[in-house]
Amino acid sequence: MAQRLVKPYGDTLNDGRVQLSFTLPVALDDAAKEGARQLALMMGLENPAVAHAEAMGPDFSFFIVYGQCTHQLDLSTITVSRPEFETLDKDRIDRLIADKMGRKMVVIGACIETDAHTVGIDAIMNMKGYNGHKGLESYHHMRAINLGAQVDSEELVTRAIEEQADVILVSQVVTQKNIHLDNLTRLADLLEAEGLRDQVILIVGGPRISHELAKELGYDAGFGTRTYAEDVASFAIHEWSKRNAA
Amino acid sequence: MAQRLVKPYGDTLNDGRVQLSFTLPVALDDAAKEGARQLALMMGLENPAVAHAEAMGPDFSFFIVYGQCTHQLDLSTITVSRPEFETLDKDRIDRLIADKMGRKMVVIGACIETDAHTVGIDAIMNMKGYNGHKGLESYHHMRAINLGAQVDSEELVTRAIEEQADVILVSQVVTQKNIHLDNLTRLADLLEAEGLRDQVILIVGGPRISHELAKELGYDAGFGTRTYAEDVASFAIHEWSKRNAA
Amino acid sequence: MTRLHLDQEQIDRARDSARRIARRVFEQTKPFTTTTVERATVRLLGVDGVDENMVPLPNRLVSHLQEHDLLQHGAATSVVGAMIERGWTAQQVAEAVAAGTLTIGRCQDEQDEAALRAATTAEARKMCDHIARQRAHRDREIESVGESRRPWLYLIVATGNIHEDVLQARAAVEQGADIIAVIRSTGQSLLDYVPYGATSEGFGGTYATQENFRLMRAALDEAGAMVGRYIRLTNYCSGLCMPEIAVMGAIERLDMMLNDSMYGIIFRDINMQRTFIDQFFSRMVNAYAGIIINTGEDNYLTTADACEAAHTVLASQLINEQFACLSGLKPEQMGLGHAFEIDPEMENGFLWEIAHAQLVRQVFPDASLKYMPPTKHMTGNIFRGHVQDALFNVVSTVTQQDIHLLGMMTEAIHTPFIQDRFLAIQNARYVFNSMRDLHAEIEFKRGGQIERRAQAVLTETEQLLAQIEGIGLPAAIGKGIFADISRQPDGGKGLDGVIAKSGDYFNPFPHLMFEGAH
Amino acid sequence: MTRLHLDQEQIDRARDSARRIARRVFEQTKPFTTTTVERATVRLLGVDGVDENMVPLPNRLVSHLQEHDLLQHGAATSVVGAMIERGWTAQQVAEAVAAGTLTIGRCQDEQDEAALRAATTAEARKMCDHIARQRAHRDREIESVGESRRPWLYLIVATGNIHEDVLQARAAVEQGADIIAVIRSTGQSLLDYVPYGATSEGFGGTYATQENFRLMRAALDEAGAMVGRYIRLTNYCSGLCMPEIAVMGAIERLDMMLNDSMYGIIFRDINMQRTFIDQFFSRMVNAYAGIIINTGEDNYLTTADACEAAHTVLASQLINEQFACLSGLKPEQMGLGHAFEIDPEMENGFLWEIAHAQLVRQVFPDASLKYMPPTKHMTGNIFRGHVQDALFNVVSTVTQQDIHLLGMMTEAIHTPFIQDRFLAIQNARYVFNSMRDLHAEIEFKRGGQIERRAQAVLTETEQLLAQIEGIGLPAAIGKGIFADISRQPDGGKGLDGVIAKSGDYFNPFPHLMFEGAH
Ligand code: B12
Ligand code: B12
Ligand SMILES: Cc1ncc(COP(=O)(O)O)c(C=O)c1O
Ligand SMILES: Cc1ncc(COP(=O)(O)O)c(C=O)c1O
Repeated sequence: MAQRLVKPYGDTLNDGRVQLSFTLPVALDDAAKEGARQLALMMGLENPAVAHAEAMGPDFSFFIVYGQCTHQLDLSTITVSRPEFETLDKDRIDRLIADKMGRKMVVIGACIETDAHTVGIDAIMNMKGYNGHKGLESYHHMRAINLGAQVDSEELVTRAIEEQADVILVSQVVTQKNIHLDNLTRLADLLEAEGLRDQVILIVGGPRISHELAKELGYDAGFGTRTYAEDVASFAIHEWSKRNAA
Repeated sequence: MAQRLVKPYGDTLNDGRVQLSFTLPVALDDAAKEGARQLALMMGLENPAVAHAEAMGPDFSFFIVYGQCTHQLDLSTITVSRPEFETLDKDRIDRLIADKMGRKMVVIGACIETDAHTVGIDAIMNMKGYNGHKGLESYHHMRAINLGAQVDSEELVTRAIEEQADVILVSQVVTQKNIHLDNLTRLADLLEAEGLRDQVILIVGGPRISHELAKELGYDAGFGTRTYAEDVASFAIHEWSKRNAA
Repeated sequence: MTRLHLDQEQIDRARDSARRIARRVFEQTKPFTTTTVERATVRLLGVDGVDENMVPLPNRLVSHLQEHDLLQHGAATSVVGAMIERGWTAQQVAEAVAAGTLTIGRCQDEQDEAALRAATTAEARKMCDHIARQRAHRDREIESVGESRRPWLYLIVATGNIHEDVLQARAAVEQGADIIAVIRSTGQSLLDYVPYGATSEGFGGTYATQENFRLMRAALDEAGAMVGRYIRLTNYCSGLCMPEIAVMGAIERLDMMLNDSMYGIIFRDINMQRTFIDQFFSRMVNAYAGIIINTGEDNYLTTADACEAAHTVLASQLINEQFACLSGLKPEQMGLGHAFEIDPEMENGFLWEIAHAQLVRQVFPDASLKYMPPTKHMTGNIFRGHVQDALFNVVSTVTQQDIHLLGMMTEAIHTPFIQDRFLAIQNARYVFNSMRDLHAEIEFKRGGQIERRAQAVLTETEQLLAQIEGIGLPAAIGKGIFADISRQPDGGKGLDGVIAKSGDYFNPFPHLMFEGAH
Repeated sequence: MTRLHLDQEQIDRARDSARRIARRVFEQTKPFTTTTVERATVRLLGVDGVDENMVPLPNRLVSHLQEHDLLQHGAATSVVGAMIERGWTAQQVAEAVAAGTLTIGRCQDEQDEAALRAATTAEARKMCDHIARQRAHRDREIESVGESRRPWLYLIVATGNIHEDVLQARAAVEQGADIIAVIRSTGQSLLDYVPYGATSEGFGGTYATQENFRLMRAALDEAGAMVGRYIRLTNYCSGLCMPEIAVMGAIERLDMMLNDSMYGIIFRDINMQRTFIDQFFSRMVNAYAGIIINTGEDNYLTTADACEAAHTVLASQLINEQFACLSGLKPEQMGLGHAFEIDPEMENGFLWEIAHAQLVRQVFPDASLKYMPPTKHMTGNIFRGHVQDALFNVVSTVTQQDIHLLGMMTEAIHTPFIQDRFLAIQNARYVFNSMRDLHAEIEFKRGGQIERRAQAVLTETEQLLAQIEGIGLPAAIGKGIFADISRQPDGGKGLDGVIAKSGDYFNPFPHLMFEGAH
């Protein structure tokens, strides 16, 4: 495949212009300013210029730097992993479920552990949906059970067993100190332990979630911002069909 | 001297947080997004996250990235070159000139070549001054001649000879395509050619001028933003005394 | 002066509904106390500390009383009884109970009971005096050190580590903050005890502990003295330990508390009976300590739409105001919350924000309004976000808000970095200074879009309150009227901590802290 | 509606002073022409191209006439005479002159002279018809493709390379620009000739050449068709070749021209007699071509203080307006310039910006006001700068400006990057949309600070104009009344290009382009 070399662009091809801002935990003086410049050099920025340097109290200084990035990308070498499936519309999904499963698909979702950010999972599951995209509750051939905020992994698993869930949806929004990684791993391990992992389609979502990350954590798919119910539903039935084809 | 290791600071010491923004001259798609992330990696940012990606028409995309800088500075190793002199107040400068020179110091200034940004040089030279710091014109023991905008280097040199200038002040504000470097080199060479270089104190200033740069270009000093007349005057008389001490 | 023409009688009618709504809830809660109210009570008597498993002694002590079927009489008399019996301090009693070396019994005799109540009241008065001194101290400080003009700049720190928080708070003060809020660790609100000591790991915030309060208070007093402004300290008087946190804050001279009569119910699924009882006691303590409470209506707009739900904000504020009155809070102690959360894509959205903010200003002329920045519609585009925050700043100064939470351009990304805060302050100060007197210079067109919008919201509010009054607040919450979230009277966490008072239940503090004690 | 109470009679008095000031200058310039006016004239007759040394043929031709002492009669007749003599086109005549194969002489005979003038006028009419067709074409385009509502978003491109400029202009249009200005290379204004062909290296901007005009025009027509808005193209009709650039712009259907009666004198030290003559001819061409001119009062505030010098801006606008009338420009073709340049640190600075902008709006109700963003007080702090630009956007929509230059957060750092422009548009569109009808919703307090400020500036303006009328405009400029910069009548560049007309001087274009020809 042909190379596609690109560099950042300011006002001329390959001028490499980038903008940078950061704080240094030191008082502002000429040395700190020069330090900010050298930091940009270390990052591989040519002719860095400290456009702004300002003291933030006696112990911190703020810098805005512009420079010319020497690094170059080859876009042709970049591969992005995304769940392979095509997003269908509500009706087609409903029909597919009817055909393939011959029963309602059971989807159970929650915002697990300490996370109380339900708007995201609600946007996917609740009748109302999001930006005019109706939620899973509105699908005739789905049973969507939304457990809401701060649900312990244990509880989620228990309910999943009770309801014989086909799909588990987990939302993680708070990522401070990577708490979401701990939470998600915890849930995955629990499912393993219960010998349930292979029986459910395990999906995670949130503004900082990528499919890549989800895979690493042993989930079947990950969805980020601007996801809609039909995306998740399409993936779910696609994945189910794949598994139950064999 | 003891090491002073510092890293950028977000909300915890050494977390290395920096903010980045840049444009890539390609259409926005997942590959471009991933490319933006990898570019940050190349710069030495750990766990880079593309916080924002937006299409700017079909041919360009804009990115905002946060990441954790792995590079570390040792501030103790940083040396900043600055013109060594202490800034005195107007009266002390006037008295110094009277004592040391026994005559008025002649200062001639201009915004050379195509540059028409006179506000800076005016701020230094004109009576009115800047931010309440009176300009060189107001010094009793100085003859300040401000030639203003877009003065050819030749003309400046001729006038300098006529007026028997002790100091030449040059302002360069436009730096596009490094035009200021060409202009400043041109002037320096001209003075050399005229055998005048050692007889005058040659000073350059402008928002993008550093003392370091000035030195490289063969100037005696360079001044950047927030310079006032007294800084320049103090340096000038200090330098003059040094030269005429021997 | 910017004023909208509103129907004062309509405002009065809405307020009267709210008064009756709150009163009815209050009457229903009177026969009950809660474990955390009793723990707060023993804290007020001087019990603190933890056992070897880090379980707080107030929890050990109150559980002990519960096991021995004493709690329904009120913890205070039992504890003071034991104190007198042995000549111990409340702390010693608690330690003995925790050590298992003491089992508290109940005094039977009628007239002892009267004496015991007197003694209990005397004991209780000690802490009341301390809190009164703290309050007086605050007033003196503000007198001598001074304070900024409003809107006050309110900044949060949320590193999770109190020592890091202190560093950042200091920097924030130097940068211009008037109020520092230490954001609380995710999920603390669901703990049925208050962690102990200085803490260095929390998620999305730092644990609210009495030691953390003390450390931050000291740092802010110091920083405030340096910059010549009294710096107000804020924390979260919410969750399952609302009353205890109120007590800790009162003791350590916090100045503000996020303290809402319904937030926990709606956003943390805490049982509503529990919350209504706890919020009364905690607000009584806040009132006595001279603390300004902050209510949480702004949160409604994070789940509901800012235009469709505008009237639910005003209705809730009126209810919060009436609950506050029942606890003895003065108008200037009421930091009623609202927010700038209209979709930035909406044509004339700015006009509507003005209408909403000005409406609230005029309905609560004496309250210390808390105005929250855009959050829900903030995106990863920090540059656009910085402009959204600028327009928020404009509305705040034009409509003369009091407590101004600074908007962070990185709202959609992370808890604030030090530079985010710095730039946010710069943004607000520039706007406030450049528009200093604008509020006095412009008038809104009579019968214009802004005025009509405000009147419409007021009308919807009156109707909503009438509806709530009809079915009662619990049922209304059950219908998901606020924030589109529905909660049931017997649902949610903490119901097990609700205890029916026995006929002889006694608690000295309402009488001491609140004249109008019911 | 936002309206300030101003004394209309005071406005009329100021305008009358300005009329007399302009008329007096005009009378003094009548007896003169300039080399560039004559070069513009031969360009209008169809002369273009350069010789082997890249010297433009119009320069070669006009120098030739000057050498042979013919220029004072007007270049047109001599050239057309030669054309008739040989049956050549003007271009062929110019080429022959450049090649040295032709020496132009002068026809003596009286009546030939009359016939020659007739023939010259006939020749001249051809280009006038072309320009008229271009103008009609523009009107049709706007009809069919449509245009945005005001304030129009005005963006600059300044890469120095026309091909890069085209790329960036396209992107800018896709991002929402309504007007594209190709910033001119530093110092072109001091060249006494117009460079030729497509150019790829300029400093701080791109050379203004007819080919560059053509390339950008084509690109914008295409882009405009795609986005469904007619995109206006702007360049700089200023400097030593003002009239020639006007001609080039008219031929290539530019829509706007920076074209000021005094900018060159003050900021480029171009001789004032030269400038006054050139600006008349160039404005006449602009008027005929239906081009909107942009004046440069905003520049005053880059050297003078925005508060102290506010009245000099209004005075200069009134003078520019009167010069424009003398050249036949209609009010809607007058893009009078002003700017948002008050120090952001100033308390209530925003109120003053409103006062200044609203004052200009009301003094020139029909003009297409050009409102410039903050530049001088922009710093390397791009975040703060982005907020300064946001407040500028607010003032622009509240006071209903017409031509809105977008403020760049990187103003203090570099000529705009593509992302700077993108974010600037986003900023303006958000503010405009969110405040769409605000201008109709608020009123300024009668007798308030804003109104009083506007009245004060108006009064100072009237006084200043009276003073200028007393001493005459040249003397006033000599005193450094505008931008604190002083210029003398015989100083500055280009005086050598000023030529006294002989009694029989003839130029066909004033008669053709401007009915009210003097
Ligand atoms: C609303 C909100 C709240 C509300 C939540 C109300 C509720 N019931 O959800 C309230 C006020 C309660 C709140 C509280 C807190 N919040 Co909050 N909050 C936000 C805010 C403003 C918006 C989040 C939101 O609703 N986005 C809209 C939804 C639709 O977007 P989304 O979540 O990304 O969901 C979409 C996709 O991600 C995806 N998706 C999401 N989940 C799932 C799941 C599946 C299975 C799938 C397929 C897809 C999917 O689909 C959705 C639709 O497209 C953000 C800031 C911001 N602007 O993002 C901060 C934010 C998320 N909160 C934050 C914090 C720290 C808190 C607190 C911890 C602060 C504190 N200590 O008080 C508390 C505690 C809450 C808790 N215990 O978790 C931080 C998180 C920082 C971080 N990265 O760790 C943020 C970023 C703000 C900040 N900058 O500090 N918060
Ligand atoms: C005012 C201004 C103008 C005015 C100038 C009026 C005048 N008579 O000076 C006008 C409108 C004419 C103008 C025109 C142009 N400008 Co201009 N202009 C500016 C602006 C807004 C402010 C500059 C200023 O006055 N700063 C205030 C002074 C006091 O600060 P200062 O110059 O830094 O000076 C201080 C120090 O640097 C130092 N100093 C400066 N000189 C010297 C000399 C000595 C000896 C010493 C000791 C110290 C010293 O002391 C001073 C006081 O502390 C800047 C943007 C900005 N905000 O910086 C753009 C800016 C400088 N202009 C710019 C450009 C490109 C132009 C044009 C070329 C654009 C065009 N093609 O039309 C033209 C052409 C001008 C030309 N031929 O040079 C660019 C330069 C980009 C670059 N880095 O190359 C800028 C940065 C704007 C931008 N982002 O595009 N401009
Ligand atoms: C009134 C109120 N209480 C409490 C909180 C914090 O709640 P928690 O500590 O449960 O996260 C908020 C958060 O915004 C609030 O607005
Ligand atoms: C009216 C006017 N003419 C011309 C220019 C540009 O001048 P020059 O091309 O000489 O740089 C400007 C720059 O701002 C201007 O405002």
